[in-house]
Amino acid sequence: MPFIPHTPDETAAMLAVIGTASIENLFDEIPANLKVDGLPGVPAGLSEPAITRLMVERARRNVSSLCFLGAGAYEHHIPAAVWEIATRGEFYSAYTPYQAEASQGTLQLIYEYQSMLAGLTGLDVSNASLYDGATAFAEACLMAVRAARQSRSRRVLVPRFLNPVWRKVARSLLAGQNVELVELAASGGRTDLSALAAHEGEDYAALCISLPNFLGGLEAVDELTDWAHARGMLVIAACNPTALALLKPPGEWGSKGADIACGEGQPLGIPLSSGGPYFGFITCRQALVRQMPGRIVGGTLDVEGRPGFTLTLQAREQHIRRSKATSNICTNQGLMVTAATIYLSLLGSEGLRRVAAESHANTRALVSALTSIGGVSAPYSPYFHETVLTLPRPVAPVLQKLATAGILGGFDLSADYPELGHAVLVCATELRTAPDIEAYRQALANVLGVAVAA
Amino acid sequence: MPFIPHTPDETAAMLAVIGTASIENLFDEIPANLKVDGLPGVPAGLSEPAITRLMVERARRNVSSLCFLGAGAYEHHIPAAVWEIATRGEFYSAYTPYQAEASQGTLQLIYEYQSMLAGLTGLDVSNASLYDGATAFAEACLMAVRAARQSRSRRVLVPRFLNPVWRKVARSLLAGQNVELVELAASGGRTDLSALAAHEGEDYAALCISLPNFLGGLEAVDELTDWAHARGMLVIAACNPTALALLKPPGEWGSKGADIACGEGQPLGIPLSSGGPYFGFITCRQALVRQMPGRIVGGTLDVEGRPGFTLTLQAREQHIRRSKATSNICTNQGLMVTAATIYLSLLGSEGLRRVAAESHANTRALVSALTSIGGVSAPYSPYFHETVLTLPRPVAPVLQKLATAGILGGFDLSADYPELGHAVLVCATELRTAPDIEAYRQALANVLGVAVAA
Amino acid sequence: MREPLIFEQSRPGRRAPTHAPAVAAATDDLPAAFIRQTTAPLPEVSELQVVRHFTRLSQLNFSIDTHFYPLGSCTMKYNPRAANKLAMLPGYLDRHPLEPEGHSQGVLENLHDLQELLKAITGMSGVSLTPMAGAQGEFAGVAMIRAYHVSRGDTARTQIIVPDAAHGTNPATATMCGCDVVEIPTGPDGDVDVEALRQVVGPQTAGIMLTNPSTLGVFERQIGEIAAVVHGAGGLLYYDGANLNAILGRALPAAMGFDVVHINLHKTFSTPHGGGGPGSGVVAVTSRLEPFLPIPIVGQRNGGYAWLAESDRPQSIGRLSGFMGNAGILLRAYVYMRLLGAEGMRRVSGFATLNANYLMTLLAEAGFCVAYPRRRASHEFIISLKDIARETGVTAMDFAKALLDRGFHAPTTYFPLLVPECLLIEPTESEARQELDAFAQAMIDIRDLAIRDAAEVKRAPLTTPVRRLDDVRAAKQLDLTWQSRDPARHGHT
Amino acid sequence: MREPLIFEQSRPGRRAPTHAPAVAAATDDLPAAFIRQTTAPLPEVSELQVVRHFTRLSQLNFSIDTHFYPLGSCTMKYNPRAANKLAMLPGYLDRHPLEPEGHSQGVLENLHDLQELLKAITGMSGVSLTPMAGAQGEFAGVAMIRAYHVSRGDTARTQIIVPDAAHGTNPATATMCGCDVVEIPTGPDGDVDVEALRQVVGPQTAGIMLTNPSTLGVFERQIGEIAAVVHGAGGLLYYDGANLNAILGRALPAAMGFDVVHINLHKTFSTPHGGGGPGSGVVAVTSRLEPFLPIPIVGQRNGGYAWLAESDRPQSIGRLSGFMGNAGILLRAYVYMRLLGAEGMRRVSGFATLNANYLMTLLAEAGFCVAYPRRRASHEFIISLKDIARETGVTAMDFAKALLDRGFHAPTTYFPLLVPECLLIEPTESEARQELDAFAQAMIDIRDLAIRDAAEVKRAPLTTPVRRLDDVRAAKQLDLTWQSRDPARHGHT
Ligand SMILES: Cc1ncc(COP(=O)(O)O)c(C=O)c1O
Ligand SMILES: Cc1ncc(COP(=O)(O)O)c(C=O)c1O
Repeated sequence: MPFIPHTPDETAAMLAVIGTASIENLFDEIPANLKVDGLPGVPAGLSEPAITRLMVERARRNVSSLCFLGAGAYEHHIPAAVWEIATRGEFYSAYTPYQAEASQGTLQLIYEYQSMLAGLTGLDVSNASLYDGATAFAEACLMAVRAARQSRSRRVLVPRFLNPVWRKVARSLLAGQNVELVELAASGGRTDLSALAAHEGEDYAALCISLPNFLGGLEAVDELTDWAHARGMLVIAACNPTALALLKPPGEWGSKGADIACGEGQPLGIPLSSGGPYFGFITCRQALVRQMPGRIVGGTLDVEGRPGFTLTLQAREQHIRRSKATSNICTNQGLMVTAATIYLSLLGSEGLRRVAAESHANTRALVSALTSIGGVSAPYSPYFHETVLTLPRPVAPVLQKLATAGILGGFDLSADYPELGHAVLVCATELRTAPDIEAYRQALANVLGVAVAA
Repeated sequence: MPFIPHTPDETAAMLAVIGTASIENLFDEIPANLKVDGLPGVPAGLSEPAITRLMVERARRNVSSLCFLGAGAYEHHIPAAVWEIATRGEFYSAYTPYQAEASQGTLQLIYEYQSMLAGLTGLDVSNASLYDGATAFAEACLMAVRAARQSRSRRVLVPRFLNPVWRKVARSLLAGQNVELVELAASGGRTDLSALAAHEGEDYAALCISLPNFLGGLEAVDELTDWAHARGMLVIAACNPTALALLKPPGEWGSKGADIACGEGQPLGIPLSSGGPYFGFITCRQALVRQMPGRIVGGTLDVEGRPGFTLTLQAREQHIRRSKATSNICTNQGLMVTAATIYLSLLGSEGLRRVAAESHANTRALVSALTSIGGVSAPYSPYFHETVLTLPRPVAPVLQKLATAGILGGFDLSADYPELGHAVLVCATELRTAPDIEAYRQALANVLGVAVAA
Repeated sequence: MREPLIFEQSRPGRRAPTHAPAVAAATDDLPAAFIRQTTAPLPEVSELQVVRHFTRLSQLNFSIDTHFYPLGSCTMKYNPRAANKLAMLPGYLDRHPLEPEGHSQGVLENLHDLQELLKAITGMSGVSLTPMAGAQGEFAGVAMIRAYHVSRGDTARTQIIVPDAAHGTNPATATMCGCDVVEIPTGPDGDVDVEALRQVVGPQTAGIMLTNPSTLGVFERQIGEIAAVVHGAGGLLYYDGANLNAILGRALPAAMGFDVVHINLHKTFSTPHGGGGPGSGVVAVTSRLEPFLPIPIVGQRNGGYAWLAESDRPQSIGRLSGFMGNAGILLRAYVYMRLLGAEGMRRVSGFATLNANYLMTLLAEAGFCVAYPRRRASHEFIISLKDIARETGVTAMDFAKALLDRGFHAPTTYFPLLVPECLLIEPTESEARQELDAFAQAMIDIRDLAIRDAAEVKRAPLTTPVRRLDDVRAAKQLDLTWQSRDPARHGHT
Repeated sequence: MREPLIFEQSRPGRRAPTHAPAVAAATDDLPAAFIRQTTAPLPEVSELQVVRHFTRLSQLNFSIDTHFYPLGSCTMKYNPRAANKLAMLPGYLDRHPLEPEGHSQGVLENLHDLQELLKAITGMSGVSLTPMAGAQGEFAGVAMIRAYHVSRGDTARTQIIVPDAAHGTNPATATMCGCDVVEIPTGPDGDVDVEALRQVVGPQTAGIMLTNPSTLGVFERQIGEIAAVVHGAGGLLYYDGANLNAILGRALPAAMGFDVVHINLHKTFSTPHGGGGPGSGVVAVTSRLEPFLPIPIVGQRNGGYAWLAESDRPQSIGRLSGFMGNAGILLRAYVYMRLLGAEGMRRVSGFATLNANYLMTLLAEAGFCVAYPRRRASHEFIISLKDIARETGVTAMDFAKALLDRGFHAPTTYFPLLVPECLLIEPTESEARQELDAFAQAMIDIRDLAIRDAAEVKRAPLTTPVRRLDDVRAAKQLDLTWQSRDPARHGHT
């Protein structure tokens, strides 16, 4: 009887206390016509050894390749201590810290997390997480629409090279509230400043700026921020958090800084994990904090005057405000935040800078290795740790052949951005070595049928 | 600077407090001619990602086979909870519980372990572990020689089918103290009772009885125990702890029960782990407790009368008794005991019985599958969960071919027991399935060149 | 002893890189305008300091692994360690979500199996695993309901009906989906007021969101009638599966008349709560909503498993996550479901219900006021401390804090909102009778102490790392991040 | 709250097997006389109860991961989590020790590399990894010394010389090896009394066992002379490597004249102490002892790595373990050594020594009596509380307990035996200056309190799960196992 401690004697004694003869009787309020006797579609239970065997066998059926793919999820080294600590039962099996006095561990950790993310983005406050980067972006748009005092519009300007899946997710999430994303045209791998003119005089709640953008490109953050602010828009920064160890943080963009920053937290110690769980982060200027979605932890004092932490500003949330809440989010991605906080503590600012710099250096090395192959070129710069290569032929079959050779060669951009031609998005994090890069070069040359030096 | 927290400023300030200019100076008492500048044979340090890569690559170079090999180490299922809890920092990174008040977790756990092992073996008391089964056996011999009141001999009678490596280890460890192992002859896969006559009238400190013996065979434990006791010898039981869930425990052997039990704790939740760490257990009758080697935990009360635990009977040990100690053991196998205690708690007596019964049933199935192959026979019974097969040809090349087919086919007995012929020791724990057994049967038939039904 | 903030333990230079390539050289291709000039204010601490700090912090928490945690509506049952271990096998963990399908057959098969299991336990015909928590499942459900109506040209259906006892995510979700919320009252025995429902349905009705058993801990007996009323008015029924633990293997939401259900895998299927998440709010639907399911979905194609995406599901409400929801949580739930099997699932609901009714009986017999005394408890039940509060001034919150001192996490307090001074108590099936007896005794002890010495109860908690915290101060004097410039600001000295 | 024994939480029938094959049928081939009639008295508890019990128990411990742990002679430095994780990769963990060599090249290569690293740091020419703790390494060493003499026909050499400050395992080991122990005194500055040594050496001398730096926390400056005296008399020198952390990468035992050395990998190389073990006491020897090394050893053969066993090493003292020592511990040490590298190793000894000298200076300046004030501390040092004890009655043990209340594990107390009321303090290199400052302050606070109110210090500890335990009762009224028949016997009611 997995996970149920009752002995037959205990069950009998408990039923006697209740005053009924069987467990079945306890379900006597369910109308008879609704009751089922069993679950025909569910197989019999497995023992732990049997499920272990099954899961191990299926894990073996997954093939893992040498990864040069990013496109929103990045293979960074995760120090062993991160998950050995994050999966401690006291973090792993606790609920949202509703009883603050019995949850100071989680609460202090979230407070530290909020401080780190606010610091990384150069803004004042952070929440305790959202589901992932894509939903964080959508929530940022909703927040901006609520917060934009100078605008009555429900439209947000987004760059063409914002992560295309995030844009899809945002469309799913924003449709109900009629919030609309309007695309800003691009050229040369980034937002085209001259295209701004076309939006002059229109009312937008916010402008989103992505750094790096989906192509790895560095947008003209200062110019864009100032342009938007000058027109009464808020500025939403969508950032890779690793990049912010090296790149100018949203809070310092332009003359006043971005108003909201959001992004995918996965690079901060979260395993790639076949797709999730990751976490979304969102930070903002102090003035916007009451529009923030999700949990927020604050410091306070106890009755003896000792410092402690508690969930705060709950009047924004669904359990208090119900249909008027800033968001419907309740459960967030707490354990991922635990891991990220440990990760950031282990690395420190210096360590995170190093990861960013090494990843960037490796991607540069990759670019120079692959563009040494005839017909391969890297059209866009500057970029950060991920960029576009154009190939002499359609990308999909090339990636497929590389996969057979054990190389995950990048993200095929042709469906989302046909205007880029045979374009593939590549990335080499700090985990890629010179031999790895050389292996890619050889394999690509092979696939393209070009001879290169060994 | 891995694992060293000092900033340059702190180092300088600390040196100033000490009143010296450099760390080098702190070594000024080492004669100059003894000092070295560096360690030429040691390569430069690796980053965590680099050592991860190295260890993962080398782990891949190990091949793991379908295991039908026991011979003293058994592949049982280990519930996931065992090691997730055992590696918690508070267990993992604590020292021997010298400061009892700051070590009640470890102490209570050891007390529970002692209770479990005493219960499993049917004896009164247990220590907190020895290094492994082999050294536990050697310590049991030393203990018996010290404790045997009616004997002045330093000789212990051991059955021919006691684990041959244990006998080797015991010889290494006992040689210095001139304790001698005298072999009892065997026939039919177990100790030959009629061979006892040859030892009649000789003085031995103890008789060792192994259950099951190295061949998996069940010795005549009652007759042997009574024979030895009648002649003033102590009885040392050498047991597989899993077997004791099903088989009569040493404390109930013969009319008075064995005096000391020892064995290899690995089957109790310890991974095979390429050879270790495992742990040795030793239990005994209450009267012998002052001859016990190693740590022992006892219950007591604190100044407020609350129950608590502490190391006790330390006057037996090296740190108090020095050259007169019962053993030189200091560090034992604490973390393995932690795992074993969690394992035994998760299984309970019913669960351990099931593991034993399923392992035995699988070995019976294996025997019947393999002896369906012409020329293969199973000469000895009764056995428990491991037994001997005789093959029509020398064993070593057969095992080698099986290994190529991914099957670890058993232990070649011909070097240790040439009288058994082409004999291989096989075992199928609860983890082996019917398809596994069939795979072995097909592979063996193949290797032997015998046709069998698919 | 207070555990200092990790920032307070920081010293610049502690983690000075030894083997780092020059960062400057690595980034000499980046224009200066893009370079960060300030150091990110992350702590500089040693690995030991990090391990020690977070290990100590963890010990300040109550959790299932350390305490009985009868938090109503949250299903704080044992989280099997095997599920964690198996979901973290490198073969699942170390793979990019965009690995080609041919390289992903193992994980896809697990997810596909999970979809099938979820169909079996709900009676539904289609499943999407992508929602990342209950609230996102609700979003998916209401968005599908809306899309369904719109696809039929019925654009006027914008009202979502919710009972007053509903969880806050229900109305909040309706708003997120652009719907208006219509609240209906609960009758005296905890059932929805069907008459009131009849009054509000109409051509503007998109649907109704129900939890069954409801958040009041009782089974909604008139569910058949409710379904008839709503369906009759052209609306659809949404099942908030947060309480599925109560009826697992005993009744199917589809048979009750629901069109869409979300399941909190982090409740019924025992994936960890992780101090706030991640969870999973998978959705299952009847065939008429299938075309609208969020993507990706795992299907079969060319003899293998494949992702079904935009081109396969043109009417889908779209994507809700960057990749594949909380995949690792899905794997944990799958392991747990396979461990249980069909019989184990029925045992879950059976013993969860046994435990709730037993504990309710103990408390009722001890004189506590059960909210719905004429009803069976489902897997949870409510007591109201209104009388005690009136007589002694000791409130539900005081009971909650006093329980902490006795080694129990508190039940859910002040939810649902309609029962005054309430505790919503959910023991779950994985707790032993001894634990329930001890909890009941603690409740009695606190009540007796309240009568004898109310002030003493109001002092609780006394044994926790901090005592009662000033929530008003927290919300007024906002202190949301550590400010290196002024470490004394928050009393962190 | 006391955590009940796991047995007290047991209820027969809790874990009744659901899918078990009939045990009787499975064992119907076994004669009845062999069958156990009594149930083994193991607890019957749920998985949650087990997890909760042992999680709670763990929280009752002090450990490196939670507390500063300056236990002298034990080198309680940070145990890197990477070492644990990498040693537990399935490719190492899930393999039978008797897998053929061809299937074991990965693990063999690691062990071979480790042997080479150990040669490099000791200056020795042969290594065996099999000893499972320091004491077993000592056994191997003394047994090799004996075997060496005997192999030369010199059977009379049966005396082992140890300084009075030696660790208890040294004389105990000599006895295990059938040798007699001759103790020599320590001079006033902590060095061995070389004159006394000269008196005792002779044709009966097998060898001497030394720790350098000694257990007194000072470097043995006359080691050259000692080696000359012992070697001159025909004896060999044994190096107890428990204190190797102090000189790692700064001096080689071989160069000091030692013939054999054991190293506690669980000290210098940071493998976990696990609440008492497992450890590893690898041995390294000069060439003349190589033939006697315990087996197995990893060698190279036919282009691969191979086990060297009896036939390769006919003069070996034999096997000391059933398979390959504590292989998993060896892997952890290997990972740590590779993380450090040559420079990291020197930094280890440098900062361990810096921390010890700094803390010694702080305490000396605060007025504590340092045992060897004219000496440099090695990686550890001794203070004597004799004066305070005389003046206030507060002993070293009282200080130890009072430190627990202040969040520090106590240093080693009353060892070495020759310094009265001593604390042997080893901070290790992995502790930050702030930790040392806080520890020194705690010592000062306790001392001040002892002067003001000795009784208050003697009440300590007050904050631990139990207060001072009655050791005499423990040894007199032996309570070594739980007796189901009489649960009240030990106060466990
Ligand atoms: C009844 C009910 N509905 C919905 C939810 C929301 O689920 P989640 O927190 O996973 O978003 C909860 C959980 O708190 C709940 O209890
Ligand atoms: C100086 C010294 N020698 C020998 C030993 C014995 O080592 P082990 O405990 O590993 O057997 C120790 C450890 O306690 C020690 O400190």
